[in-house]
Amino acid sequence: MRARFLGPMMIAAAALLEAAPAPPQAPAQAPAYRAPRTKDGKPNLNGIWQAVNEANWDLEGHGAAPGPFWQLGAEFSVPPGMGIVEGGPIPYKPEALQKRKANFANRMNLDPEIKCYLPGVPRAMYMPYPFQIVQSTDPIMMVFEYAGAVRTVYMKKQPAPADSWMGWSNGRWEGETLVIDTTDFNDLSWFDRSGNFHSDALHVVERITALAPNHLNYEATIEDPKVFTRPWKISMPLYRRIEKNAQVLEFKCVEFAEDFIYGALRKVPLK
Amino acid sequence: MVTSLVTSGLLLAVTTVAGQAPAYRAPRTPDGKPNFNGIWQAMNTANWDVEPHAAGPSLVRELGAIAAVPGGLGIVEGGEIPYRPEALAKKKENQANRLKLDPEIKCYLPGVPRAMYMPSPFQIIQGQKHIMIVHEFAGAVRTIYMENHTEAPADSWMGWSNGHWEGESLVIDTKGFNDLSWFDRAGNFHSDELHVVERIRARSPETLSYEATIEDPKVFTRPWKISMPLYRRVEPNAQLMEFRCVEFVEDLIYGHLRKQPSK
Amino acid sequence: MHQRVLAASVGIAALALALTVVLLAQVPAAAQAPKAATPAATKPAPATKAAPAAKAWTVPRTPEGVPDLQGYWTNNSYTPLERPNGVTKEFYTLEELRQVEKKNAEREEEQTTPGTVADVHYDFTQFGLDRSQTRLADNLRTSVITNPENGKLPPVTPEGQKRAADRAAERKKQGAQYDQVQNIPIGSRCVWMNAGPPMMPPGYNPAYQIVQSPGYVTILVEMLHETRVIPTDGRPHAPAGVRSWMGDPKGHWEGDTLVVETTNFNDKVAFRGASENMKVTERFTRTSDDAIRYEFTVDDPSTWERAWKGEMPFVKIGGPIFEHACNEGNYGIANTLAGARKEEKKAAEEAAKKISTK
Amino acid sequence: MNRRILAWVDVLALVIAVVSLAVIPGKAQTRSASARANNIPKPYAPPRTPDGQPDLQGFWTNSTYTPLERPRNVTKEFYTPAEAAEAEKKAAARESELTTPGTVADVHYDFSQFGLDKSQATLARNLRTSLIVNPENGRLPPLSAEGQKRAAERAEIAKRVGRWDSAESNQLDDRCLIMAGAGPPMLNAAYNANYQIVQAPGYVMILTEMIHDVRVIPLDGRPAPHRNVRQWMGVSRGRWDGNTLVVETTNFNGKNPLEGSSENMRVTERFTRVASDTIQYTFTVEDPSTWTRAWTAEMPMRTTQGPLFEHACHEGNYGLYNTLVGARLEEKKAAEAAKSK
Repeated sequence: MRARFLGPMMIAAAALLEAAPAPPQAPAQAPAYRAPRTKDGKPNLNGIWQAVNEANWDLEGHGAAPGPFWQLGAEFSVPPGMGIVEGGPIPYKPEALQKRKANFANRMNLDPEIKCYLPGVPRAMYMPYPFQIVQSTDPIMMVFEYAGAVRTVYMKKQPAPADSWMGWSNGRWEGETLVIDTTDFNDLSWFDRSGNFHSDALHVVERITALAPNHLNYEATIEDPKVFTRPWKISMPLYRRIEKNAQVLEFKCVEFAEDFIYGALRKVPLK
Repeated sequence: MVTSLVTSGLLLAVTTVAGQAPAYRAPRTPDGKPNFNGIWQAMNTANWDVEPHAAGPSLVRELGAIAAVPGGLGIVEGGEIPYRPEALAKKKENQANRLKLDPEIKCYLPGVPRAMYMPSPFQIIQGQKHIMIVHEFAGAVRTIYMENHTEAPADSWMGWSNGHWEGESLVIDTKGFNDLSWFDRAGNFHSDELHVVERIRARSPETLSYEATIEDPKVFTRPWKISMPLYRRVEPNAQLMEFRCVEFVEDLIYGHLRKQPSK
Repeated sequence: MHQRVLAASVGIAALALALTVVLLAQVPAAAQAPKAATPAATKPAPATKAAPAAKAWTVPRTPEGVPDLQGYWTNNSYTPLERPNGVTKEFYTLEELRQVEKKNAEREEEQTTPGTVADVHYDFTQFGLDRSQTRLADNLRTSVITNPENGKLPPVTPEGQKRAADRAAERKKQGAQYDQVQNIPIGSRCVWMNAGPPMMPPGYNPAYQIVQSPGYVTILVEMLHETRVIPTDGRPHAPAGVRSWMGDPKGHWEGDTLVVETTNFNDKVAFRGASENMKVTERFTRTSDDAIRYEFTVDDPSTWERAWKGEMPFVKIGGPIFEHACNEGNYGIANTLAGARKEEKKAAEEAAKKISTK
Repeated sequence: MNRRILAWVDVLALVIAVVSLAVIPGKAQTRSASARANNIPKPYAPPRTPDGQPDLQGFWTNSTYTPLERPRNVTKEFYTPAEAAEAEKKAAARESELTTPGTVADVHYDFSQFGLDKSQATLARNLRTSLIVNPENGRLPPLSAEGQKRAAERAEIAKRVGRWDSAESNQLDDRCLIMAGAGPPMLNAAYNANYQIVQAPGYVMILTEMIHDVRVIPLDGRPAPHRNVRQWMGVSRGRWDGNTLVVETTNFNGKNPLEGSSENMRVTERFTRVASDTIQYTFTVEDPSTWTRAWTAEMPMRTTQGPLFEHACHEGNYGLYNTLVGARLEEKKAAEAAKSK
């Protein structure tokens, strides 16, 4: 299982490292990238990172499509994406697939992103906004531009006090890889704008490995026996924002969502 | 004053450092040119506004946070575009009427340099005589003529591009624009006298540095410059996909002419 | 086809059209010379007329060593996809071909003269829309289809027939052609002009530019500035959910032939009634400095009882290809729709008048 | 303040956060004896992070009953420990009154039950009679003419717009946009005044419990961004001055004014770890378009126990919704009553 995922990853690593196109070499022989180290000897994942893909529209492979709001025309149409789900469609249980379809049909009312709600995991990782990894020995923080969301990854295991949007994350190092085990989600966040969803039984195991100085490989195994028939996996690269002045800015979107949420309750209705 | 001193000091420092750092030498194509082949994408908020800007709401209430404007540090060197006063007024009018006027909404060709920082990928296809830049957005295409440079036969959205190599840099000189495209969703614009000189060079195997000098005496008081990195899409299955958006904008453009008006 | 020309591009687009065609009309003199030889070159090897292997021609190569297909090409032709009824042979003689060309050119030219056809809006000749003004990729074949051997499409399966009926019913349900933009032919809407695959010649501007870079062959289609970026590195097709008008092309070299297999079409392409399961396999072989042999196979068991094949030449033309900003200058749609609304209003008013005068 | 609390029903998050905080480390309590020494840094060598920065990491609180401005009737700079304890007791009693129905106009929450009493969590005790140390009278400097004019304009707008007319006319904290004291400067939240500091090479991150507001402060000397880039919390730039973290913040959007400040405000904060359980936090506010002179305040931050739990304020903001529904209902009722008269 694991070896299968290492294959493409290493090919990519080799391609990134070498100036010339990578020679057709067996993946297993490619030297794995060794990340620079923090002073306490761990792979240094500090930096501002961002996904560059279309997963926030739909995790699964999809063609271009008109957006759910025609008034914005091409600006808000669905850009096509190859998908980040490995090996076929998301294995929904039949009744869950029904709910996913209902979510999609009502996405302009239900998608938590419209309301500026916390994005949950793994969605936070591929929103079209940067996030910063602030890596101390313990904890490792992830600070997201979207909605100012935050994740605290406890490197000394701690139990979750209660369910939450971003879940409760315990991390550990496995060689070059930061492994994050996240549980105790509520059932309110979605995976994307297409209504892909989960229950409060969601369990996400993420593996983050540096591929090159400016790239991380991100994989997550998603398990939720209430919604899916089996665990499934996503993978994608994350890109370091390399502008000299790169910075996670403030996107306090509550303000931008209030008329959507509360507009009907205005004393003087909006036109 | 203090700020500007600090800033210029910093710029100096940066320049010095850049000058001393050994320049990256790109891998070569079989015919010996820097190899820029690949799928690239900008990762910034310039398509919202090339100038520095704060986060702000969407013009469309129904979209809540999903289409709100993320803040950005801007890609214009020095921060602001040197508009002529009357042009600045037009820019503001554009911005206020963006939902009606922005060519992006109508799936019109994005023009240059906007095509380079749309939030969708483009592919560089490097032939010997021609370098093609194929954009996912609206399927826009640019042909960079690397030999037999000529004047533009007529004005167009994407302009007429002549290119040449200067060491590690691909320099593209583009003129022959019409006056219909915009630089971003903030209504920054140009006239048909737009002249864009782009310089693209590799800064690492997976990143390019992109600069463009923008000149348009009808609209700006002086030439100005933008710069940003471009990122190689490194997924093993990265490919340019079809975003044929005309179909998605027809109700917007022609909906009022339906026999049965759309609700 | 005719409607498309009428409805599309009346303003700026027309200028672009005019320009491109003028540019294309400047066929390099050298390219003109081997005209007579060209048709023969496209004939299959077992044909009675021997292929002119007279002088040893070697295929040019790109710096990375694959056959060089680069340059400007056209597949401009009067040869129909299906063999006309009444024609029984596979090839015309050269004299017969010239006759066919002449007849077709005259028919096109008629459209230029007001009064000859119902609705002349463009002067075909002036705007260079006559195919005969551009270089023709001469083809002695009586049909593009080479297999089935009768030069006709194979029989449509029951599923294919049902789909065609469903599609027709759906179109009918949507109302008349000018009721809403969605009812207007897709080409007039600047959405899709059958750029392929398979790459059939459009009504005008059948111009292509091929550019090669390591691991890719890219074909720029003048009409609608379509670009087919074809990777040749052996990667698999996109996931099944990824659907598009041009499909997902994946190429490889077989000897000196570029083979491109395309799947993942959307169900709106409906090439000759095909389903989204259509698979098109194309073969590009450079046969001389001046020509590429283009063969294709269309495989869609849910539409046709068997796969079918076609073949045509691409020949060299002068460049460059100019921007075809179709949507951007598409005044035709708004004008046509506004006209339809106006006529309805007029008709309603007249009806009302009639009633009141009764 | 009171209203603000009313508007929230995201009780669960609050409860959990405060319960976990209520476990006060014993150590923090014992140091208050030497509290007068708050502003006399003893030669204390702070621990270092692996990359050599003074280590400020951990969970901190600046929860206090000490007011920003010195009360009118107080003239001295410091209380005696006995006086401080008395002031604290009085303030705590005032808070717990909120618990008993009928004692204040509108009790919705049980303060004690939900752990909203400051006295239930760690207090960063302080003998000062005000947080402001300069001006020496412990009070804000006089408003400049421009500042007065702006204050008048704001009051005028507030008069015109009903507080419950729309979501936007509610207070920022009722809207879960930003807490009044979120800063910078980081003033003391009414409850959950908790922070987590995490350091990485080149950065200091400060997570505020309330609305999970985060400050990621770069230490590499980069300049502030262009003036068009405006943020609620401004843009912060940090540097080490010896063992002191100095953070300068500009580029505010001016929509969350600190005591009437403008968007031109510049805040300079100084964080010095003066003991294993104490960070001395000092800040100076400069804003000539509001005040006739700069002013400075000071307070300790004390260690508290983690973790910080997700404060999903907006996501559970039933209060705002219910308040607006209530306002519309009352208007309807009033209109009907007027009609029937």
